[in-house]
Amino acid sequence: MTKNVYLDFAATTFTHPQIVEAMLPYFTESFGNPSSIYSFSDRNRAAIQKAREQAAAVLNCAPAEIFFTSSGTEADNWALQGVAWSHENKGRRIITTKIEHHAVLHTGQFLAERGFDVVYLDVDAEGKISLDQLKKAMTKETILVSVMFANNEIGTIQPIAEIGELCRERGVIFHTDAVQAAAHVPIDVQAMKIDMLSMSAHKFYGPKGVGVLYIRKGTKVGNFMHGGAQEKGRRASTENVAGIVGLGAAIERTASHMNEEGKRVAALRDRLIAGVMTRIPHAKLNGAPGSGRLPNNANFSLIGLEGETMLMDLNAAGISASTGSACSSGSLDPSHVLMAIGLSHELAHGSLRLTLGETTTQEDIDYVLDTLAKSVARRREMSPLWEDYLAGLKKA
Amino acid sequence: MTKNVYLDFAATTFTHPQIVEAMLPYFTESFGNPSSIYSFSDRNRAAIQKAREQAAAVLNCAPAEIFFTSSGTEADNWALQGVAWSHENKGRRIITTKIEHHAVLHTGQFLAERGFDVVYLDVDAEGKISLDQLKKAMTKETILVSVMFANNEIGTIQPIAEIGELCRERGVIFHTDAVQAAAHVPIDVQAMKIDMLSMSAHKFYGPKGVGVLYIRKGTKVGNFMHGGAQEKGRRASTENVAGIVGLGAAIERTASHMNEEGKRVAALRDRLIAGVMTRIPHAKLNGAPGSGRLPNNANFSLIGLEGETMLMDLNAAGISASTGSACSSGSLDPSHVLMAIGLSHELAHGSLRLTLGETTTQEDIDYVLDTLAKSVARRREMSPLWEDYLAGLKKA
Amino acid sequence: MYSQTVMEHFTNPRNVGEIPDADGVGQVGNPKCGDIMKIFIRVTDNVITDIKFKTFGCASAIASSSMATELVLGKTLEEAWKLTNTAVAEALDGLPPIKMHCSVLAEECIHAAINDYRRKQGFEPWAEKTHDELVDEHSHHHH
Amino acid sequence: MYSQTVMEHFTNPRNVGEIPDADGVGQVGNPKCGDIMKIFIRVTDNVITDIKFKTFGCASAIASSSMATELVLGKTLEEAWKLTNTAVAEALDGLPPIKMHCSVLAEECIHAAINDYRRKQGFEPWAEKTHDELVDEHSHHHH
Ligand SMILES: Cc1ncc(COP(=O)(O)O)c(C=O)c1O
Ligand SMILES: Cc1ncc(COP(=O)(O)O)c(C=O)c1O
Repeated sequence: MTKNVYLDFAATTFTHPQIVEAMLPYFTESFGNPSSIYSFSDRNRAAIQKAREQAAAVLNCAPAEIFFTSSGTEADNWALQGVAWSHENKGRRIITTKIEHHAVLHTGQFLAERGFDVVYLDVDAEGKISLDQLKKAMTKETILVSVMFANNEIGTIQPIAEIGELCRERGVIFHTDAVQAAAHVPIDVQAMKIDMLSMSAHKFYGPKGVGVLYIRKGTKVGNFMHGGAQEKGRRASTENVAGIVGLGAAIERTASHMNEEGKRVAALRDRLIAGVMTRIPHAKLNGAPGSGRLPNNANFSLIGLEGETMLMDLNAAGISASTGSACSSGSLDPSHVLMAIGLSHELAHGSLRLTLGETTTQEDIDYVLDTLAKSVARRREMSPLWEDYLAGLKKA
Repeated sequence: MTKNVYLDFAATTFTHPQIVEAMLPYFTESFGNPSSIYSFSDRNRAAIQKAREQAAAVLNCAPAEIFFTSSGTEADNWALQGVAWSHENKGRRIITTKIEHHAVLHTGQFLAERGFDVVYLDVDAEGKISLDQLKKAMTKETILVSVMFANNEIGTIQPIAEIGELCRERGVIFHTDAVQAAAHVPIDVQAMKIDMLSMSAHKFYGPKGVGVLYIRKGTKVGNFMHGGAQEKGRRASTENVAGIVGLGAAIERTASHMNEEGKRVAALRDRLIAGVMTRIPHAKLNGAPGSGRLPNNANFSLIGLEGETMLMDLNAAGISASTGSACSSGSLDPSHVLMAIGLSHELAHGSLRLTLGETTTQEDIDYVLDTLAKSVARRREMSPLWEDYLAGLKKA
Repeated sequence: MYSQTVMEHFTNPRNVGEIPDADGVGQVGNPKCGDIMKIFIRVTDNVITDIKFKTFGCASAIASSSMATELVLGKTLEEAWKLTNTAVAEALDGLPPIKMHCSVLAEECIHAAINDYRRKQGFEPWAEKTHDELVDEHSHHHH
Repeated sequence: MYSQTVMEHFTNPRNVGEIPDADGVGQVGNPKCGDIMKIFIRVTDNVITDIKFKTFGCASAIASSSMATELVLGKTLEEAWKLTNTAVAEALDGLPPIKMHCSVLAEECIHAAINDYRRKQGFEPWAEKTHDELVDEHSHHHH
């Protein structure tokens, strides 16, 4: 395989070499426990503080409101469980959506099994929640609203500021999973009235295994990771200094060219979408159009095809992509996100996600288009579903 | 400060340069999501599998029984909460000890607040539990026994095989926090009948931010980190590939010279202990003697002195050490471990922990002895407690 | 994840297509689970003399169809009926556990085509195990 | 963690020692909390003309003792009584929040020494705030 075209940046990015460079001294030279009192750890303490400031600057919050975690998943678990366990006397309702990442959905399920009333908002065909439905769902017992900033499969961006406003008016804590959005689209926790926000470094060219939970000052949130007194007693475990340094450096770097890079990948993505729509008959774009979705996200359903088949054909041509098809996830149900936006099982099984990043070129896009068009034509030929679909079209 | 003598290896080790080397490709080259199906991630999947085998080899378990976490703290949280939430119908008693790490103690407290009956075993003057007390505590409602392998402050090693035997006889799950022990002393989860075991890479020259929970096949343990289907659906979050590779390489490397290195540091530690006992009047060694403690651990109480004072004097001389004194931890209560072995508040506040590692030399030890002897003499001169102590001795 | 044989049969599947006036046609699976398999047979003197398939599904479903059709081509109906999903999976040098149901589909689809032929000929269809029974034998739960 | 001034007073504390026949002696703190502070004063014509301390405690306790004794040396008893823990902490260029109680101990210890002197002279002791009141003023809870 000579070609290597990576189009799965929403799954994970490489750690940028500059970021690795920034991390290196914290493995071998400055390795002291930041919670100790000796001078040997001064540099580590300062490095963590700097990372806190770098993350805070991107969100427009205070550095003391940034808490480092081991991942986006942990941040989501902490947000939901931390609020649930420390507000259960006030109420037990948690409102979230049908299209959250499993880190939120499965934590919600865990809490539901323990007596919490977890409510899942619908989304429309583009993947957006309804503010009206949210308003109606917000009973007096509501302790938390958790709505993701942007969806990881279809890229749809939610009306975060409006949700924040609704929550603030009612005194309900508002958490958003911004794992896909952070450092890629502008976020302002003040203007958007966000109380808690999750992110993960490996989505913005930082290392895997480190994330952030932003917690607005004054928000009552119990601990999730119990143990030592790190992170002001709120998140235990010896600080992953190199990882934290990497997160800080990466968020600063990636956010600093957010606008230009966002425009560049959006143009490539639009070329990809236009190419698919013109070259592949009966293709469907999933998610919101234009600026309603993440600049780097394209998601298609190609009727008659099963997602894994496309992935394997692309893979054979050196292209790495993703699908919401069940077959690739080990379950037999297709993506809950694609089902929530109202796709049929056929379309949900036939989805393809291509997510672009800093190294994506126009050549890559054109290569994918060629490869995909060939694969689709060939595989549809051997698909009984495609045959039925065409027959249905003729009848209609 | 010209000297740099690090004697806090129990807090954290450097990541060995060979380990950093092994990790590097997984940041920039092989960065693909291991849960994806494309060939680009083949190397990542294989690397994780290799790390699983490396960890399993050291514990004498199957690779499939190794689950990667973000730390020792997470492994401890998972062990306790995972068993608690999935066995609550069987019973609600959890037995642990008074000298566990806060990762266990605070998780126990969290569960106690939620209706679990958490029992804390006493320890004797050397820090060992009593098997008799354990036997008596094991009621029918007991779902978990969690006893640490070796203590992080005083180094005392528990009778793990005997505890394992007692638990196995009664069908109770046995978890051990082996964060301090793993790769430093021999562990065999079969011979010792251990069902679950926690470890953390940064205690054996691996990176911070990655750990392991070993779970014996067939042990019912609920999830702690809810979300995606990673780690066979048992621990969510995009795999920290570089960290996992680092853990695997580090445990293999460190365990491979466990015996020689253990002997080497034990000899240095014994020189340190002998030096303190002869040069510093009225010094007390905390923990078990000889092979009853970790080979690299020395812990003293120096009456009349407060721990932080010693640390600061050592720090001024370029020596990094640790204390169980309250002042350094941000609380006002001295170490629960030192109190549990029966020390007076005076002695508990006046403790000093020196933990040795691969780079420790005889010169370091002799330098510490000189520095410490001077500090102790000078600080005792200005201590009203020392004055009282001497007065008390005269009277007696 | 997949064996080389699976990849080979996925990339270059044998016997793809339709037989216009097939003597027997079987179709199994449904879009909900993401797999639909359709097999066409030509039967001459109780022997499968031609076979074609069309499959919507993942790589292992396509490879299983390809392999199953290869294995029964030229066989008598009685021999073909005896083809088990295990034999399909083995011929593919193994399938990942969560993909075993694809080989089950292939077995079922051959059975369906044979029974379709039998029905058309006015014979009793042979008794089939249900999909769930077959899958449960291989401890993969598919509901 | 500590300011340079704290480090300087910790490393080279001023006025360390005892005054054998001191006119007033104060002792505060207890081993449970890990701090014991003892201050000796010589009073001549209502002025503190000599002062010495002995302290068991962390670096900030030693630095606070050192700084507090410096600040009251040469002062009248009324002036010395007015020394607040905040003034001690400020003179040290700040203390970490969790260490503020050390400066409180210093204030209390000076008060104790002065009242000991007053009692020995047959005067009423001056009214003191409790340690907890003082600490609470600085929002550090010490129980
Ligand atoms: C929206 C969203 N939330 C949470 C996560 C979990 O992040 P991580 O895998 O870093 O734990 C991801 C990515 O995997 C994500 O896309
Ligand atoms: C005995 C023990 N358990 C648990 C931990 C927690 O490990 P980590 O800090 O890697 O989460 C430590 C060390 O900090 C420890 O010494």
